[in-house]
Amino acid sequence: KTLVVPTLGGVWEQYWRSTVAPAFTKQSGAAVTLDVGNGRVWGANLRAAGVAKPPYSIVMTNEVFASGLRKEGFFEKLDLSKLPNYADLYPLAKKTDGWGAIGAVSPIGIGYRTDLVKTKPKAWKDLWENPEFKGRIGLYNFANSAGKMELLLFSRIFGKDQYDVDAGFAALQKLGSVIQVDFNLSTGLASGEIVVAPFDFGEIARLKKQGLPVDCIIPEEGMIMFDQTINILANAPEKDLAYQYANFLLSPEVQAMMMKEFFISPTNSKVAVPADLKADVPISGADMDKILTWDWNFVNEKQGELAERWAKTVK
Amino acid sequence: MNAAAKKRFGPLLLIAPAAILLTVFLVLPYLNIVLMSVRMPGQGTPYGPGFTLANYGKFFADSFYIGQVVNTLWIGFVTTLACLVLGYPVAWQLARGNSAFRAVGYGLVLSPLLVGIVIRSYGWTILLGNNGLINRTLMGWGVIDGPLPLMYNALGIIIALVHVFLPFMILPIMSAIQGIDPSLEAAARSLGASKAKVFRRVTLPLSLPGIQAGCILVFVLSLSAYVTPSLIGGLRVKTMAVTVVDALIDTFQWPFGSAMALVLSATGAVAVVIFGRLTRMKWKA
Amino acid sequence: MTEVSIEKLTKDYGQGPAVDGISIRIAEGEFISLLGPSGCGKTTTLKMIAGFEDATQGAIRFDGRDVVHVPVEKRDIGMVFQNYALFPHMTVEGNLAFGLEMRKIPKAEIRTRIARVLDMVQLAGYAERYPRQLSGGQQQRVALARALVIEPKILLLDEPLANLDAKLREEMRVFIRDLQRRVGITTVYVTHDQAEAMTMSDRVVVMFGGRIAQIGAPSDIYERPANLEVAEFVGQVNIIRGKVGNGTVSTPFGDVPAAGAHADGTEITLALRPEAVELLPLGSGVAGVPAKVRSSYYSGSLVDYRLELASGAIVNVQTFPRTRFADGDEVLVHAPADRFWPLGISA
Amino acid sequence: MTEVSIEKLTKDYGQGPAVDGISIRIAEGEFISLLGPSGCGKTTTLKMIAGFEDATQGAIRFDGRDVVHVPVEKRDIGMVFQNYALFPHMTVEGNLAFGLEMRKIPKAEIRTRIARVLDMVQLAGYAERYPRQLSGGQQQRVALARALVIEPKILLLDEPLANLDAKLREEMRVFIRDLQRRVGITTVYVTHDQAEAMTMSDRVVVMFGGRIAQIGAPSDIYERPANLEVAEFVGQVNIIRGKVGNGTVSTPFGDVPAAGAHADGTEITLALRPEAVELLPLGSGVAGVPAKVRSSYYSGSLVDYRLELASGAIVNVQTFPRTRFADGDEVLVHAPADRFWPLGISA
Amino acid sequence: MSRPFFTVYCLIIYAFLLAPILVVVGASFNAGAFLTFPPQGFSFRWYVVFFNNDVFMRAIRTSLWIAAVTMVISGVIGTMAAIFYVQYSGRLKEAVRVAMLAPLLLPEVLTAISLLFFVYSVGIGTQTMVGMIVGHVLITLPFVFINVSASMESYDPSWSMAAQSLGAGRFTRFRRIMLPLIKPGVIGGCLFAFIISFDIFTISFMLKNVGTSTLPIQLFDYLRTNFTPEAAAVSTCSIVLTLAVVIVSEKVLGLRIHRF
Ligand SMILES: Nc1ncnc2c1ncn2[C@@H]1O[C@H](COP(=O)(O)OP(=O)(O)OP(=O)(O)O)[C@@H](O)[C@H]1O
Ligand SMILES: Nc1ncnc2c1ncn2[C@@H]1O[C@H](COP(=O)(O)OP(=O)(O)OP(=O)(O)O)[C@@H](O)[C@H]1O
Ligand SMILES: [Mg+2]
Ligand SMILES: [Mg+2]
Repeated sequence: KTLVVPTLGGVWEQYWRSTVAPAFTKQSGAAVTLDVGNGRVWGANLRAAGVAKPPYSIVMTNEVFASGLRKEGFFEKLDLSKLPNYADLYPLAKKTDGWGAIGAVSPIGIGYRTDLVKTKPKAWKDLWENPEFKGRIGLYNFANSAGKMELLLFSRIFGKDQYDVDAGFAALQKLGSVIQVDFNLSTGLASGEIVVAPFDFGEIARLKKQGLPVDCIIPEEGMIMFDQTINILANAPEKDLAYQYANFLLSPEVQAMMMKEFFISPTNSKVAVPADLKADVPISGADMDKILTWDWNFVNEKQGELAERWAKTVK
Repeated sequence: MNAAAKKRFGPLLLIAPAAILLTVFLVLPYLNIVLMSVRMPGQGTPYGPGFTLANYGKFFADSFYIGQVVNTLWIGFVTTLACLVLGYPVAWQLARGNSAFRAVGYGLVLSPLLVGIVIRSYGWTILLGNNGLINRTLMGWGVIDGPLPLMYNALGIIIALVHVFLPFMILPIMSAIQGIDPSLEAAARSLGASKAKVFRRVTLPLSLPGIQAGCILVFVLSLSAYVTPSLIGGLRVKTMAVTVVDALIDTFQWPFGSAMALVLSATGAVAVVIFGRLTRMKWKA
Repeated sequence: MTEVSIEKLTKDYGQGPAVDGISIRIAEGEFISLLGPSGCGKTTTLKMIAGFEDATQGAIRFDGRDVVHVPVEKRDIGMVFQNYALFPHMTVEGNLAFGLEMRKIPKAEIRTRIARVLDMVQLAGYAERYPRQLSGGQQQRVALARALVIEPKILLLDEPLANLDAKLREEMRVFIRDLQRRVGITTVYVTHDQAEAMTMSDRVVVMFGGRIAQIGAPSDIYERPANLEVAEFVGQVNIIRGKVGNGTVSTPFGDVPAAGAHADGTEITLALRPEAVELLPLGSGVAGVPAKVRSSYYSGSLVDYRLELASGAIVNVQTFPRTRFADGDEVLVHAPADRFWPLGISA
Repeated sequence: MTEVSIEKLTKDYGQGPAVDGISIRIAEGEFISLLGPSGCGKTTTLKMIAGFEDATQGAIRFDGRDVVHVPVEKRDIGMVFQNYALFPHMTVEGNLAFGLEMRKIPKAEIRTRIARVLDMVQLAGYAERYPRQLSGGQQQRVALARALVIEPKILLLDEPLANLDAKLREEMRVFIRDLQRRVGITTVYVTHDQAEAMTMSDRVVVMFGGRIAQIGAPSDIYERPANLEVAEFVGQVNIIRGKVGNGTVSTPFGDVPAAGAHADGTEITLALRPEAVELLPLGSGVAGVPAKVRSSYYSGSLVDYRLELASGAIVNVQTFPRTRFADGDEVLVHAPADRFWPLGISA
Repeated sequence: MSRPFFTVYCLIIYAFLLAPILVVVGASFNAGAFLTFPPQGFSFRWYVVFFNNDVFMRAIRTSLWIAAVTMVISGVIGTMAAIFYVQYSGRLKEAVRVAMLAPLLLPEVLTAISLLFFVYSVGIGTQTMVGMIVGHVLITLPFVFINVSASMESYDPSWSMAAQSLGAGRFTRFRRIMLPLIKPGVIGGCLFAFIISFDIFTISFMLKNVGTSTLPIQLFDYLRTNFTPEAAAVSTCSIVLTLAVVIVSEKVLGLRIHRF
């Protein structure tokens, strides 16, 4: 029996190939085929294949993508009996009503160049208020899930709530020119083109380890996050294996492994962050509840309109 | 097949594989897309029920999008022109220059293509960024006070596009120049034409097939380029291709994205046809 | 209007010299023909004069001035290329206008000059055609017209009439010669056709293997060829052997006065052109040597006979076909003594 | 070994017919020449026979079989192209070997055949050269050798000797003719050179403006041309006017028997070839008409005189330069009565 | 243009072509752990890392294989189409050209999406490489077509005629006469096809079969999260590899022809 396991490429695939997959094979006896991709590709593939004959059994991707696919009927409500580890998850990881389980969290705060910035930021508002940042702010674009969160976050900060996007766009307008990136803000940060930007803690930790003078803060208004939601396909070709694998990913052992490798915040409450990792994984346990979450249905439904406004506003 | 049919249809066999390939794997799949472009926009789904022309209407009614078309065409035009002006001499040198250098020159010309787009953009950032090598050097020399805006604007996009598209201009022109009988240039000189005149009146027009090929290729590629504009342009400069990609895979508006894509492609096709007409070689059969 | 002088000109393409130390002095307005077998270096010489090929050695002077560093386009030459080299992207008119435009001739005059020259080369209706739409001979005429229409100081013509029929050729010759005389163009004319070289030129240069074998007036070349090679090249020759005796040479055609002093009994060879021999019917009462017709070639205005003399020697004779003889006929041949010329002592 | 028959063949490139309804039947092993002025459709006809151009109308049959649908490469032809069309990326040897390789001739034989043919075209040392390293005439010989070496069934030669000198030309003619006879190749030979057409061909086809003016044996064409145009094209002609009286025509040369019945007093024109006229010194005792030399052209083996008769008529005469006359000399001319041929009633 | 001026002009353009690449090459020898320029010290460590990274090596093998297959298919189909276009297309010329360029005129993403739907609807899905290779062929075809047709324009049809008169059939004529004479265009087109196929991202990303991955995909994902000089080392290696291929083909095939 073979399970197709979707994974990100590069270091992720490397790690999955060398460590995660063999461990799962050892535990389950099933072979693993790694399929490199991301939410966009898996989404496209699933839609092209149709609900009835999906090429995958399990998909782990950002909640933004997952919620859309869920609505189209690709996923099933998790059969918790086959997923014992679900019970140990933090509440943040269970926010989807049992339709998905968040397997990994990368909290996003504000990353900045310690050498190029005199006054270090404390809050998101500093992006507007610190003149040092002018023209050197990096933002994810709207295509990226973090970009969508930026909009919702700013709407919340400058307006009533996440739905008050007029306020959000007004704020973006006021921000002046920013350097937008579809992915990888690190390049800009490394070359000094960008001095401040939303950054997940894991990435800042990596950059720091590579010797770049950067740091990251937890903004006063709250954090956002990259999440990895595990979903099981309703018509999965290998449903049992998929559950087995999902349970495996959520197990404390694997969560700890991923934490060490990628500095993610583990979602299984049985994993404790050791002291030597505290600096790189600053958010864990109860702190995770402070991460802001969003009504993705709102975004998915208004996607076109919001994207267009973003394009017209952010320069 | 009998002899008569063979003679008549023989040439068609040459185009048959391409025709079949394009029909089966481009035309047929795109029927879906054409259909998609007249679907209702979806609410959190790829498309809604029912059909509409509103996707096109929305595009043509909004100066934001029309402006992007103009912008895209303009960038394509400038890039093509720059590639031609920069590439022609190199093509000439590769075609006619001494042989020792040729293989190396050929390799150098191809080299921009050998570096993946992301890495290449990184290279440009190092050079052109506000904090980049050029600006730092110039500021260091005191030539300028603040950084020159070389990146995150149309200029940066054009520089990067010209760089990577130059090979597509140079190679066809090089083959065309190789096909020119040097005795034609000799004849022109015997009639009193200076080197410059020989170039303008004989070499240049006879290399037109190469110029045409190169320009069309570069122009079309510039229109559909999206990684370079988004990386080098910092998404500040809006081009059609970027917007189309956004709409299609990032924000998931398939009907509107398809409509835009089809308009973009049609624009490109029209531009190619017009260019072909303008540069038609009457002396060819 | 330019004197061209060539001194010890040599060109080596790498496989031995194609042109080997030739020197010619061409006077202003002179019409010189280069005559020689295929591959003897005619085109190469023209190309060096034009400036397309650098000489390996030697000098070219126009009016005494070395032109090594004068670019082709400043030399004011007109050239017809052996392969025409018409501009494929220009119509006939465009091809002809090119040189005139380079000389900044006003538009209106260009038009009239083109019309005139097209008339001369009999291509009046073809101005709008592209070269690929023309026949070989038509292309050649365009190439000729293109070189002539600019009325250059020096004209270099490389077999400009090779693809034309006799009638047109004749007319073109007259046209070229008239223009050349009228404008006083110094002309170097390459041809493989002796008759053409003879009729058109002031002087003929005969080349073999990259060297000059003889320079001289057309009649000199034909009648006093410098050696057998030249003689055979510019026409046909019979080689006649004879024995010296008493200051005359006895040949199968009778006695011929011996030029130069040879000891009696020396075997020497004489040359005799086929058209110098008269062919008469047997018994026509003229003093002649009997011979038998072996074979004959008819070429319209002329007949070539191969005859066998009583001695077994073979003689070629060319006559007008006024009276025809059949193979095997017995005839009389007569050759005036003054038409023989000596070639040397037989080996 | 193939009979080629052409029926009502027409080709129109779009500017009026280039070939206009010609029909020729070429027997097996026959040697036919196409003769005609530049642009008359010779090359076009060859290309249609070869199969490179589709006829606008008409049919071509090989041994009675319509070949419209037989591709060129199956027709077993050998062709010399007017522009040579040598393969620029192959050496001389490569060019010559190509056709033999297509015929799957063994390597060793290919080598000997190439060596033999290179010898024949006098390019023995040139096997390794590329076409661009050859002179014009050398290229032409390679083109000729390439077509001949395969010994095809049908040979189509488009001015294959245009760039060669007389001597080489002569040798090439013999070579072509020998091979053609030996192998029995049906041959169509395009030339602008009448003499060549006359000496080589079994029959000559004279074309004008895409149509056939006359087909016939060489001597027919020359001596009994179908009309003045043909007569003028295949040689020179003097037009002589005369008045009919008593069954004879009185001309400046004396009375000539009138062919056909004309009313007395009718003015008719006669034709006379320049080489048919004899030129004699004044007072040589032969019955002749006095004339004055106006001008003369010397072309080595021949001299052309322009004479003025007492009547003021101009006559062209061609003679061997055995005796030369200077401009202004008084001479006698004599033309045998049987050398005139009638052209028609004067307008 | 005078000679020295012309030479300098060309050198400047070569410098322009090379500039960003030199930056990358320089960065690849970085001793530091971060992709910076100017590099901090010199070392080969990232090359060692790269050669020991089986994910990259595996992806490179896949990419090379796909590029080779794509090049052959595109090379053949595109060359045939170019011959048709120049010699036989007549009044359809403009239409044929636009059709052949269509894969470039249409956005790659959209082509990828439409092909993805297509392969699933005909039941191939992404179980095999067919979809991805078809996509690569579509994208690279115009490059071959354009290059070959540019050099076809100066091909004298009388060369083919001569070959034909000597008894050469279609294929022989092509192989022995036309191909050698349009070589610069064919080689150029095939090189483009190979290099571009090696670099295609979107199509590969969408259409790759389950379980494989190409170098651009790996690089892309790698750079999302990791910014070590290893990526520069990968690029440097592919430059060196291609340059070697080009120089060898010049020696073996000759990139230029001597017609005149
Ligand atoms: N491709 C073409 N398009 C249009 N007209 C053409 C074309 N080829 C030839 N012609 C015309 O057709 C006529 C016959 O051409 P062809 O080449 O058969 O002449 P030819 O008898 O071989 O002449 P030449 O002795 O000059 O080679 C000419 O008037 C020529 O201009
Ligand atoms: N580019 C070249 N490379 C090598 N040899 C050459 C080159 N061009 C000419 N030759 C050789 O130089 C010699 C002279 O050539 P040239 O073209 O001057 O002859 P030509 O007298 O014009 O002959 P033809 O009457 O055949 O045109 C020939 O033997 C030829 O093979
Ligand atoms: Mg020559
Ligand atoms: Mg012809």
